[in-house]
Amino acid sequence: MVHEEGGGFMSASVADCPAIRADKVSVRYGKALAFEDVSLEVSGGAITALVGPSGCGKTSFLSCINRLTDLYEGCVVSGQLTVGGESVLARGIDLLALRRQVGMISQRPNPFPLSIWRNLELPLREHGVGDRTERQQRIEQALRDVGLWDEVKDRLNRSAHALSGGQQQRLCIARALVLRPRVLLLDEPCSALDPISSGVVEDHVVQLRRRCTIVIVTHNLAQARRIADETAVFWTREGRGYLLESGPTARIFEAPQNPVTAAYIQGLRG
Amino acid sequence: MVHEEGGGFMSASVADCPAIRADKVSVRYGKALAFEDVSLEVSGGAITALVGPSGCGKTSFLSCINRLTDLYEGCVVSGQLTVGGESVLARGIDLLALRRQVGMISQRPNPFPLSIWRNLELPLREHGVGDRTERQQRIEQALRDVGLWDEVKDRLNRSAHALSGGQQQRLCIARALVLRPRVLLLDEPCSALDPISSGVVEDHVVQLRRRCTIVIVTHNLAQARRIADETAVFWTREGRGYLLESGPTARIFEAPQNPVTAAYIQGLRG
Amino acid sequence: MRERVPRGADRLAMVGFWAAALLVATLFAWLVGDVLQHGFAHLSLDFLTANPEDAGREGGIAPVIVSTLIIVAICMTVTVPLGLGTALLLAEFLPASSGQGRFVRRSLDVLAGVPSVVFGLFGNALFCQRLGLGFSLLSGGLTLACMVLPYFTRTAEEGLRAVPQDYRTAAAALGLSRTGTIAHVLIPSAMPGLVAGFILAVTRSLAETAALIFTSGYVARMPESLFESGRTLSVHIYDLAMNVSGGDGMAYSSALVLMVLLIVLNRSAMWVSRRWSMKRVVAS
Amino acid sequence: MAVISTAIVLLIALFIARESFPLLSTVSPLRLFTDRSWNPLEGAYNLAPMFAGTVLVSVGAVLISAPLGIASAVFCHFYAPPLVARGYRVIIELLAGIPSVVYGLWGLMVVVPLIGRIRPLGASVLAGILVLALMILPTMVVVADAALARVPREYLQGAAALGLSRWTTVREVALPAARRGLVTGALLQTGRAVGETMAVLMVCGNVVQVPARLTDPVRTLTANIALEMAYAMGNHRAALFTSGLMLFLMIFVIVACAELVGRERADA
Amino acid sequence: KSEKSEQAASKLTLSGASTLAPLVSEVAKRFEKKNPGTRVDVQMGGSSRGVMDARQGLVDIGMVSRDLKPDETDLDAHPVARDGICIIVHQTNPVASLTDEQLVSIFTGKITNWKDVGGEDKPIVVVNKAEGRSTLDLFLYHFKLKNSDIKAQVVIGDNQQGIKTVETSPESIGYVSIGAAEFAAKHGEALKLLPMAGVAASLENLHNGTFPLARTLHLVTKKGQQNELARKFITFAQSPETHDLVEKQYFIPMGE
Ligand SMILES: Nc1ncnc2c1ncn2[C@@H]1O[C@H](COP(=O)(O)OP(=O)(O)OP(=O)(O)O)[C@@H](O)[C@H]1O
Ligand SMILES: Nc1ncnc2c1ncn2[C@@H]1O[C@H](COP(=O)(O)OP(=O)(O)OP(=O)(O)O)[C@@H](O)[C@H]1O
Ligand SMILES: [Mg+2]
Ligand SMILES: [Mg+2]
Ligand SMILES: O=P([O-])([O-])[O-]
Repeated sequence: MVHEEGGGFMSASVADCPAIRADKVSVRYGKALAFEDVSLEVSGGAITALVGPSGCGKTSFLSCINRLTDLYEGCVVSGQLTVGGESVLARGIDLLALRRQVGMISQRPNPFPLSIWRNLELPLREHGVGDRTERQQRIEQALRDVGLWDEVKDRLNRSAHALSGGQQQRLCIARALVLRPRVLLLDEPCSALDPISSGVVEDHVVQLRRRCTIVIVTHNLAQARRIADETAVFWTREGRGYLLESGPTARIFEAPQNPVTAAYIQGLRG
Repeated sequence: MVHEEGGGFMSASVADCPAIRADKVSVRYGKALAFEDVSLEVSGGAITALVGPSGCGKTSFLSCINRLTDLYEGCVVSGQLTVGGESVLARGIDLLALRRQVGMISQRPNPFPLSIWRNLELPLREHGVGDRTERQQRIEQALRDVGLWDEVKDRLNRSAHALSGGQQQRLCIARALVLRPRVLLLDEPCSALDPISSGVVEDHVVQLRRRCTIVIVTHNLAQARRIADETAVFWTREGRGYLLESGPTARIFEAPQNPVTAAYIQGLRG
Repeated sequence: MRERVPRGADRLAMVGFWAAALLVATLFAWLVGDVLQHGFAHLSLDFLTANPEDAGREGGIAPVIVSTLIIVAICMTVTVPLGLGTALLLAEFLPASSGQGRFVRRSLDVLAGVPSVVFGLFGNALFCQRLGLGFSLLSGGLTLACMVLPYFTRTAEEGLRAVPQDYRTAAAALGLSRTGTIAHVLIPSAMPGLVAGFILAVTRSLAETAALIFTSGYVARMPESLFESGRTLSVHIYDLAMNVSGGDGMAYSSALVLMVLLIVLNRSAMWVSRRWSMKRVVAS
Repeated sequence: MAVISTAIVLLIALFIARESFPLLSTVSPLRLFTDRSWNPLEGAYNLAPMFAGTVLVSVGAVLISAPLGIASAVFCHFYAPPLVARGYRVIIELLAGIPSVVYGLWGLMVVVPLIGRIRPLGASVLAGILVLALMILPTMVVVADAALARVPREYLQGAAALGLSRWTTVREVALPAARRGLVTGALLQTGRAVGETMAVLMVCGNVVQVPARLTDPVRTLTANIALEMAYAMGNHRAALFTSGLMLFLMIFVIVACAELVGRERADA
Repeated sequence: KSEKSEQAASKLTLSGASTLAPLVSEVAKRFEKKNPGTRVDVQMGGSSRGVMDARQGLVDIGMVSRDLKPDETDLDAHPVARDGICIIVHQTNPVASLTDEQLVSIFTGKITNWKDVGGEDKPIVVVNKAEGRSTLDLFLYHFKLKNSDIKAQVVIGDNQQGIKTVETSPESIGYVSIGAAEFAAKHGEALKLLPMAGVAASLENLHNGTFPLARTLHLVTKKGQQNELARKFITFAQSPETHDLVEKQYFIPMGE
């Protein structure tokens, strides 16, 4: 993956969007296996939804892709995982570059204990993006993209922790977007959001299609069906996660191969 | 409100379920008004859904009912609020008894940094509930109620923080249920849950109807429609929340009086 | 995704932090190397089990070790409950901005800066004379407790303050009593801070000289009760190094013993705290 | 409970005041700054040079060891491999537990001669600053280490997910989140620096003068007390307690200032 | 209650000069052995503490490393040992002796370079004792100086600090207890003892009374105090039975 300083984000094309390939990837925390032997192809520039019951390893799988698993002591990832053809699990790779290219939004909103503005400015400065005005533009744009601009524009200097749960989550999404990553990992981005904000975020994710490879964990099967090009269903057996089935969203929802998938899709409410 | 030690939980009747009455309740954090003049009646033993955009004060409203607002420095609640006819906002009320009767599940899962088992045992012990065996039974029951028993029965002694996001949330729900409260406040309980767990929790909430007064904040309008007897729609104007409309769920969804409500209900996706 | 050598500021910072650590480690090695070099000569089992002879130039330090342990034990038995109580008051019961809280905190910070000689003279006036305890292990332990109180209290307070608000919210929502919340949720969560405070307090009390000369005294006899005078290791080291010609070698050996004692005490404190908070974690 | 800690402070203040009363009742406090010298046996009680000495030595020591201490704590948390970090923590604990006489001895035998090569004799402000800095370092490290350990893991996750470099994570996320603990550590450390006696006494030279150079000897207020208390009688003794009183006031001012600074920061 | 007073009767407490504390501790140990059931606690804290505590009756006996002052007539002094002070310089210092005039000039800052007294071209570092110390008093008294006349580059407290300061600094000159200095020089420390007025600084010369700078170490008691055990202890401490202990601590026994 090459740094792409030049060229606007919105002008990026599918060709720039790296594909992700997982080959027999397993994750264990200490002795406990979180999931086992997941082999999955995520097409560049497409939206891939990960669905499955709680605790089956979706978050853990996302964390492998940007190597956030490094942060857990005793967490071991095995197998092969490539992003844009380059191995992610190899030792000594440039983690910062990887993580700049692969944005992630985690399940629990985690804004820094800084002001709203500083939360967004920090990653830009860090990666040496643009000058003052460009940064300002990018920040405003990102806040608009998640529908937060109007709500916070008067209190950009206040602590991000005085925001409501939903506002915090949208701030975190904006913080990831501001870097214009090539791959975006979203861990239940809408779960803390009301339908309006959820709609705003969802629309934005759809707009990013073809500009960005997107992997989204969602418990909202309807949402997966609405926006995902491909869907992967994780399942769990005796406390270990595994990949049950994956393929084009339409096929998964209309003609699931696995009876368990079928039952899961059936159970779909709402 | 009277302590009701005798009589099983499931044998409780509507008569035991306190109604909640809010009369011109406002909450401010320091100088900023979170919401203003909310007057709302919540029927005893019914399920009432609170819906509305992010930041309109739903969480703040729930926090008034069990006086969790006390924990925020500078947070002031004004107006009248009664639970089962007794004023909640009065000074010098027995907060522990109130909070024992009024269970709450917050938006972000917040298990204690203790073992899974200890998380559930702690409230029981603290309130001097039952003997060892009874506590054991209650804990197992609560875990089954949220569909967590099978997943964690082998690692009850492990830290609750090593659970996945959804598992943590279900643990928190179980922790509230284990005390068998008379009023249950749920702040987006299912937002972190997959459809299966979400279904389990939802079913359980429905089962509690008539045994427990339930107020549930949800961003899932379909869910509100499915389970709530009554629905209250909060809205926000210039950063201040207010109550837009409230009434029987069917009326709100089918014949909203306010055009804003109508638009909101329309925007309902999935 | 080529191998990334940290650039610019990041790299500089990394070099800086390693350099800082190396610098400290080198100075430490130098200092301790000196102690080891001079200290090993006299170290033997006898040294640990015998009484000092000829003003400490000969013999061992058995009574000195015993007195030291007793005084530190007295000091910590007073400091931990008192300090924990004060820390809880500051962190949990008084609002951060309250005048009382500020007053107490300020008192503690001032206390941390009072020279140990003054503590010694004060302890002598209060405990030895006013309270009639005389030169005794008890006077010494109590004086030390006054001295290390701010270290333990302030560190424990910070530990408590850093406990996520979420836990307090959850505990309040469950209607847990204040005591229950503190005992079962806050204290286990604040353990790193408490242990840090404990370590600071123990090390400080072990290393103290001036405050003890005037309170627990100079007598190097094996103590038989808490009301007897007893010499601690650091007083012994001070005497040998500053007051007894030819005492240097024994002073270094005693310093060596002191350091080993320190590690043992701190490690066991950590071990106990871990056991204790594990017990909270492991059920019923 | 808190009453006790406050009571101890008040008692100590009272005690010092009572003991220095014989002097203050006969000698005007102004003379503590204007007398021609410090020769209490000849009735001259100028404490000003020692006041300056205390300020110089402790400020110097804190300026060196606070950054070094924070750096050490950061090193343990973010840079050192786990095993190295563990070893490093043991080093720090040991440093904290070495009695000040041993620091003094080491300073006298190693640091002072080193400085003596630049300019005889070596017992000087600089020696005091260096030895004291090493000595108070552990207080800072232990408190900062605990403060960093409490930085919520979510912040670190967030920072990692954004590809923030280690240094940025430390500077922008971890250190601000641990600020309260760092300030507490610095305060305790300053207290220790001001109050330290034995080591300073052994390496500073103890000449009562306002030093013109870093290699000049000085006497601090604490060294003054420790050096002379054992042989002082009458007004001499009271004058030494007056040094203590002055020290007490000085710490009080430092603490109050630190609080003011802290509050202003919080407002901003 | 009688038991308690009995215990009190068999217990002695002493406090005072650090110079004396190690010696008296050893004497106390032997005294305890000789009189089973008695306990003698020796505390340190300086001559002034010894005087004050004895005066206030906080201790039975005080230890004082100087002669009693004119305003201390309420105390009885019982000499137990003698000590002297001598001038020390670094071993490498070529200066072999200094006259009293030279010493005064050096200590008062009139001579500041070793070459002016026959040494190398090096600045002189004057090591003085802290105000109130009895060695200082003796030194000042002998040379008829005031402390404010002395221009010191280093001020020290205890003897050992003086020895360590001088042995690490080739330019320095100081004065400490003879016994301590002799011990250090004999045990290979880089120290040289200068003769005073032509008399070599040694315990021997101190013993035979030729060395001019001597002081007496005392045990003091309150006048009119009637404590049998204290009297017994003082007699014991002055008796030949303890002379070996006195010599072992590098002092000169009294009364020979
Ligand atoms: N602790 C706090 N301090 C200051 N302001 C706060 C605090 N908590 C909430 N607010 C503000 O009060 C308003 C209402 O917040 P609240 O959390 O009640 O919203 P909500 O309806 O629960 O939103 P969401 O659906 O996003 O959780 C918001 O504008 C929020 O920024
Ligand atoms: N830090 C950790 N330490 C130990 N075990 C962990 C840790 N994090 C997760 N696990 C375990 O690994 C398994 C997979 O967890 P993961 O968080 O990936 O699930 P998930 O699919 O994201 O679930 P959810 O939908 O509830 O968020 C679970 O059994 C969980 O208990
Ligand atoms: Mg997850
Ligand atoms: Mg909310
Ligand atoms: O009184 P001194 O023996 O220490 O000079």
